[in-house]
Amino acid sequence: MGFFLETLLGGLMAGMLYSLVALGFVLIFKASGVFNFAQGAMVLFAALAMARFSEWIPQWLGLESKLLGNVLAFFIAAGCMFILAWLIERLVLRHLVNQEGVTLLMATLGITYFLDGLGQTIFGSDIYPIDVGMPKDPVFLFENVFEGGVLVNQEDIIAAVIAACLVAVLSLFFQKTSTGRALRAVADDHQAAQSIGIPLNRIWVIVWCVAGITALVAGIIWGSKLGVQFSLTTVALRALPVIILGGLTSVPGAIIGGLIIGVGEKLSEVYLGPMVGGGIEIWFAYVLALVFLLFRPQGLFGEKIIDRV
Amino acid sequence: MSTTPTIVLNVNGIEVIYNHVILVLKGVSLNVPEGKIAAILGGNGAGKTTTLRAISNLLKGERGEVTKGSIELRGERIENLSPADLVNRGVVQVMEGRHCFAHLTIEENLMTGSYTRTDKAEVARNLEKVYNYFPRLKTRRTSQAAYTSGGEQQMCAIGRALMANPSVVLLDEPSMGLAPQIVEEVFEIVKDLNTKEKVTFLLAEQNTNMALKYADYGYIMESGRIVMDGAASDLRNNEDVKEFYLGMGGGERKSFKDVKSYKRRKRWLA
Amino acid sequence: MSKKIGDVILDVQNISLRFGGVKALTDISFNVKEHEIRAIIGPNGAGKSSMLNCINGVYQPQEGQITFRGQHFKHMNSRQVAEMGIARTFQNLALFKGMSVIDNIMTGRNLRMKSNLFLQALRIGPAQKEEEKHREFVEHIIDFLEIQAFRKTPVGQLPYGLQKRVDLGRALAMEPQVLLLDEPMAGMNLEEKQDMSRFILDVNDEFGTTIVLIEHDMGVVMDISDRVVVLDYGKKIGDGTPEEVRNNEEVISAYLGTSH
Amino acid sequence: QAKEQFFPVLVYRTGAYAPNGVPFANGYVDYLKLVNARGGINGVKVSWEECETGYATDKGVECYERLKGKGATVFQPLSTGITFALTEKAPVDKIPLITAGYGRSESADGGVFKWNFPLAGTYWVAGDVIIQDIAKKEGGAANLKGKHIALVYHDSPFGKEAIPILQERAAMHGYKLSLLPVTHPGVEQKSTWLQIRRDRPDYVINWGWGVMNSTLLKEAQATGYPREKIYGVWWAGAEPDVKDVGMGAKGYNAITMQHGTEKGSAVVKEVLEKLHAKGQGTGPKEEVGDVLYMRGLFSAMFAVEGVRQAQEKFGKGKVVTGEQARWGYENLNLTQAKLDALGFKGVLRPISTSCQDHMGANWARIHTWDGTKWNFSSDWYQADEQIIKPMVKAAADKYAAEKKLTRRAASDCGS
Amino acid sequence: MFYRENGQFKTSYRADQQIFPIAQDRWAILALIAFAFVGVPMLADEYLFRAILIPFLILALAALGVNILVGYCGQISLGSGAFMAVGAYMAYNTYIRIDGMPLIVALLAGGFFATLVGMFFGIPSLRVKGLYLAVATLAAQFFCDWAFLRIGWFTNNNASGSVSVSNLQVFGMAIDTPLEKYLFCLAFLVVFALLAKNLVRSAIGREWMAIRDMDVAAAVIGIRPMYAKLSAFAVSSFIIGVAGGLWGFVHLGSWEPAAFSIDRSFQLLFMVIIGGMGSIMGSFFGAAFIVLLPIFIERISLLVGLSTAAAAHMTFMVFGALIVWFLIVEPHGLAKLWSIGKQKLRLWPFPH
Ligand SMILES: Nc1ncnc2c1ncn2[C@@H]1O[C@H](COP(=O)(O)OP(=O)(O)OP(=O)(O)O)[C@@H](O)[C@H]1O
Ligand SMILES: Nc1ncnc2c1ncn2[C@@H]1O[C@H](COP(=O)(O)OP(=O)(O)OP(=O)(O)O)[C@@H](O)[C@H]1O
Ligand SMILES: [Mg+2]
Ligand SMILES: [Mg+2]
Repeated sequence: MGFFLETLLGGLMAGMLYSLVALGFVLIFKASGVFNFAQGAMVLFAALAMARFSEWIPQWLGLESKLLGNVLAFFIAAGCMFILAWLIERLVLRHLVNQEGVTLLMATLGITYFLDGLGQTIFGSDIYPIDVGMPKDPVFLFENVFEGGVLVNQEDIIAAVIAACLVAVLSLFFQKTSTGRALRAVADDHQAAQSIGIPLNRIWVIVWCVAGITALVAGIIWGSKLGVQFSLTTVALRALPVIILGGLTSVPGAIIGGLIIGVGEKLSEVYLGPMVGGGIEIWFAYVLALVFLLFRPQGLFGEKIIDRV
Repeated sequence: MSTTPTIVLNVNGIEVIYNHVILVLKGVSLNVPEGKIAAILGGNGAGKTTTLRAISNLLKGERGEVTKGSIELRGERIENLSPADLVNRGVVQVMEGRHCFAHLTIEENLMTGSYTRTDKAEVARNLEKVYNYFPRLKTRRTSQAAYTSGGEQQMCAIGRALMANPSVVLLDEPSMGLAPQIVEEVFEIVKDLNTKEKVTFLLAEQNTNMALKYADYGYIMESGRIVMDGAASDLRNNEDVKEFYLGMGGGERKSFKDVKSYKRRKRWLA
Repeated sequence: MSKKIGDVILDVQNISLRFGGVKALTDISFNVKEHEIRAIIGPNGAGKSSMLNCINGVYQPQEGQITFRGQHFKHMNSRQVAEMGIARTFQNLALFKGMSVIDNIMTGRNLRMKSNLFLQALRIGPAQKEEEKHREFVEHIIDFLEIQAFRKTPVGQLPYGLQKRVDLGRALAMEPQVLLLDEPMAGMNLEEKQDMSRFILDVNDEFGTTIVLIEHDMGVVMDISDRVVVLDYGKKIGDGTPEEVRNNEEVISAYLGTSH
Repeated sequence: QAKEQFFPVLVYRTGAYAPNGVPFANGYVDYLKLVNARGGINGVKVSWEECETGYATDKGVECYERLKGKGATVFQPLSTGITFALTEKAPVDKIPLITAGYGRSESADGGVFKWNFPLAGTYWVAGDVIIQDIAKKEGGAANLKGKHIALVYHDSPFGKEAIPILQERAAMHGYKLSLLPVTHPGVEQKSTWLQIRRDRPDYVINWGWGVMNSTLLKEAQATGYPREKIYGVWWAGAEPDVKDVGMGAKGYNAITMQHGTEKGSAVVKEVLEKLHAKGQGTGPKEEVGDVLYMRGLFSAMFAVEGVRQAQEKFGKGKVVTGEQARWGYENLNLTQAKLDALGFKGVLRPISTSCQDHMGANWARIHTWDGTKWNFSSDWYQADEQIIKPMVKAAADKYAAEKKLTRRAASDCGS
Repeated sequence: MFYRENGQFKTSYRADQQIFPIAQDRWAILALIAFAFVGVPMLADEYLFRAILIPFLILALAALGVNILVGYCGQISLGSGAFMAVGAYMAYNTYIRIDGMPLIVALLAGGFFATLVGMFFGIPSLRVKGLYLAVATLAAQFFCDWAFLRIGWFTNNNASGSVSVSNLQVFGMAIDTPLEKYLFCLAFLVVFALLAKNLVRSAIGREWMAIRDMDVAAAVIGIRPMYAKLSAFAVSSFIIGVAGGLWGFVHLGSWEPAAFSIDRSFQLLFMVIIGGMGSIMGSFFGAAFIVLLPIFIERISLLVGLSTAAAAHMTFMVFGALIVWFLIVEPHGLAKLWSIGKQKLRLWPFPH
């Protein structure tokens, strides 16, 4: 029982982290109809920037304070993400207005390659730590109830809280503001949105920038857990079942989807895995998402797929 | 009206090529005077839509480009402005084929039209005005645009453009798919806005009858060229126009039943 | 008019269709006789397109049934409908944008093509012959609709009016007994409408195809149709010859206005 | 122009495995530079060209094809996947493969794998020695009975290589072995560690590569599993694996391929002096002598020494072909004296190969991370030939049967 | 001037239905094929064969398969790598488990099993669409990766989970040298390209395209979405499966599941989109682009004196940038660019 609870908790925490990455996908898709495969690369790029600047800045400025170094690095990394967003709009999206989804998707794959190369060129391809003072050691709850207690990581809890806040803010933004409405309009029809004066260019910069900062937050959390290294891009693959399960267009869906996937894959790996030799969690997550899709093709909270003649 | 009105829109000899190879407009020039209604008429594929797209700068998304000529709005060259800039300058296009935002409700669709405006109260008033023009929209305000009928979507598209409080409206086939009395209403609305709020209109229309009835000036287009232009009243009385576009050759309206099995083709261009 | 109108071929009985709270159709009944041109008119959002969608199985009405050639159906299934010989065109152009005109129209023949995947892959013998045979038929339609010049153009690049013609061609290629046309003349000028009318009349005359037509141009409707159904807010408010409908008070106030 | 002995160098300096690929490549190239600085192989200068594989098999094959045309002496793919693919190609092209410490364990059997040289150790050696050390800690192999060992492995042929030997030993000693695969690249280990939390195995063996290793240690820390009870394979026991975990990895053990961090060794001093001091070194100076750097360094040394050996037979001071070099690798005889002369005193033990034995040595030690550096924590171990030999032979025979190969005749050995 | 269809009148529909209705095209393609079979063998060296031409041919074949599904039927799939893997592993099992199994039959059997798996994973496409489907197909990818690693039967219980084949023979002739391998793959490619072309210009091809362009309308004219989609999955995964078999048997000789990882799926999708969706020719362009370009960029970067790492990073960046650039220039891929080029040529020297 204690172990079940622990697995459940572990799943929820992992799920929250997936959600954070999924959020970036959803934001961009919702606001521009682009399925941004570069999200993983953006997480890596942002995390690399954060890791390296937090190392370099104290060196350059001769700072003693780690906190100050981290804060400065955060802002510089955020600045990098802004510049990146701006460049992507300028050089890529602007020229692909009104193109089909797959074309846009491929363009983001192109961006992925580019970022992978660029990130490693500027920041190196070693493993770099991000130390924002997250507590690393475990705490044990209910030690008197279950044998061995229930283990939780403070780090995970902090991450989950941050993710939850981010989501709350972003969903409010999308549902309640006129910019949010405009973003949804853009996703539906680029041209029509242009025709009524929605400035696609500015909107895209904003959205990619927000997604970039989400990526930065995700990158910091993941990076502080795992270290920043090229493999961070693969967390994107973990987030994909989350978004299709939650629905490509739903911010809360990213969270609920994340939790379901997180819990589902941990439970499956821990309880079913040993029967078939283990290592099933990744495909199990996808199959889980797929099964949900069979009942709701638009995901749990996604906008209904419209087909009408 | 003896003083010559100022020209808002001046299109000067533009050529448009799609996909780098398909030459569609072959030197089109037209003028739209301030506060007037101008109509572009012409058959399928004549290039009406393309002309409007060229003006509102929506060609890029269709992989088309203006290769020659110039377009001026109140004396300012606008070829390099973004569509959003144009809306800020008061030029709004109602696109052919409706293009409502499928996932947004009718009301949200209309509200996106007011994206460029800041005064909330005024926007609310404007929304009421649109609902007044199209009561049908009000009853469907909460349904997603994709699930409304063709005509409702057309109304929504027109209404949405009006929400931007434009000074120049480019209307592409506003009457398409609308019931007869709605068509009339739409043209009445156009006239109304034109006279009361001095909104300038450039419309592309197939419904020549209606268009010439409400427009001040008409351009007739064929295969990418303007082949005839003149005051609407003149065009209405032109024999050729009468025959080809108004169906009144020989003074009388022919029944659609009798067109059977014979075919005429007379064109200004071979 | 020497046309002989036959028995009832399609009978729509008490159809009701709802989408959530929206009542698109309420208790609609009407019939279509063989060889006739039957128009459906009504204001925007009256439920005309929905009616066609019910007939050819895109929508499933909650109530009512449809009888086609004596067979009763509660729900139709698109494929079944197509096999029985009902074809249609669409209001919002549902062409296959990436395909050429010929290919679009050829899809209309697909139901009649029998050779299997392997023969098609090898393209030998029967498969080749079949392809040619149908191609010939399609060429007739292309000639008939006068779109020879655009044979190989992807339809997405054609102007709106021609796309409507291709849409018609695709439906014709099915050699249907009943042809459902949803606003075939929207977005056309007079001359083109005349052409279109001519096509419709020819089809009706030469192939004996029964036609159900939705159209907002009263001139066309009144001129070419034999009988007219009028819908308003999902209800039937009139049914009869053009003459009768034209003089029906309710129809005038709901739809026609005074000027017609 | 004097002809040069050409060494292709397959590297991965980018991608998921770059943190480990880079120091290895630096060491490898530095050694080749050193050889030239020392005057070549009996006067024959060496030349080399790097080709980036990104740890991807098809890229590796492309590199192989590209470089083999330039007169390649020997390939060292540093990737199990590429090794598998090249194992099929090398015999055709008559180019030997050195896979020091990786690749197929059964390729130690020179009777079947004529062109493969898993010099100085295979995975079965590594697995065997780890169990020996555990047994020692437990006070003898008999005490292993009823113990529980978990193998956390990279879910790929590389990771799975460990399974047979551990199972073999499990059958002998009666410990329970559980297998916990981790999917590439290894950043997701939460459920693995949940299982470890539940089962509380006595030991965890880490068969990882790249980022999987540091992730594993972080997860161990997060679950509070004692690092002292974790053993890594020699690809999981270098600085990049533990550096950013720091104190969190204190106590973690890893098997060494004979050497550890060897900053004090003669060869490292020579590299620093002859190359880095002149600005000709590869990579950062601080990393010279690190574990993977040393691995690269001695891998290159093997490649070179095989050529030197071949020259004995085919002509001193001449460039040898791949085929001739193969003979050299098959007849390596690196005595302690030779090794010491090359600067590997205290780093390596003697290695001598033969027609049947393409491995040449099966010694290993354990080193332990103290939070800042690796320290040796055990004596030398030798893998148990009694166990491994039959396994190698059986596996090699199976391979031969599948490929319809016949074992090399004794007469073939001399060639 | 010389590239005109003027004066070439078709007197029968058969003539008009040819794959290349324009005579110049016909000659050009025949010459190209002849060159591939005769000229290339005389010119190419071993590196070209083994590192470039053979991978190109096999990947072009796989891309062809993907194009049928993605380009013609509009079902975006990221599971192609998995179908290749199924083809390779099942061909392997057929080959070693049945004595005297001919190579070609084994490869086709691999294709057959890929078809079964492909159709199974195609079932969701009846309900799930677009990007949702794309992501869902990754389930196939990860599942197959896992299955081939975990289930011993597939690898003939090989401890390490990798398999290998050798001594390939066709009709008693050894397929050993690069040249023989090249010709073997080329023959496969030519035959499959022809068959595929036939399919896409037949009724079934039109059904696929109809489903792609507008599935509701397709249903109304009597096309069964289930049949069309599943047949596309079947044909596509058959071809991909055969390509997978070739990749394992002919190109690698020995492989592990990582050879057919998700990266391969992306790579194939790339080829199709860069090459041109819904174009057989496009698959070839795409494969050439994706196979050659990185090698080319890397070579250039090395030539200008970049270090290996810098060159690799540069390759990534330039490659990524080029992809984006091509998409901007022509979202419909190289094949479209090619046809625009031809159109211009036809008009030359009198544009418009
Ligand atoms: N995106 C495009 N790509 C290629 N050609 C196009 C494109 N859009 C339009 N065309 C071509 O340009 C010509 C003019 O088209 P346009 O849509 O401007 O005509 P139109 O006058 O608006 O016709 P309609 O009354 O049918 O709407 C047509 O021949 C059409 O085939
Ligand atoms: N799939 C659907 N979901 C929800 N509502 C629908 C759906 N289809 C149609 N409706 C609603 O049903 C009503 C009738 O629509 P329909 O398209 O049949 O109208 P119509 O008579 O064809 O009008 P128009 O002349 O404008 O095309 C409309 O109010 C429309 O919003
Ligand atoms: Mg138009
Ligand atoms: Mg309708």
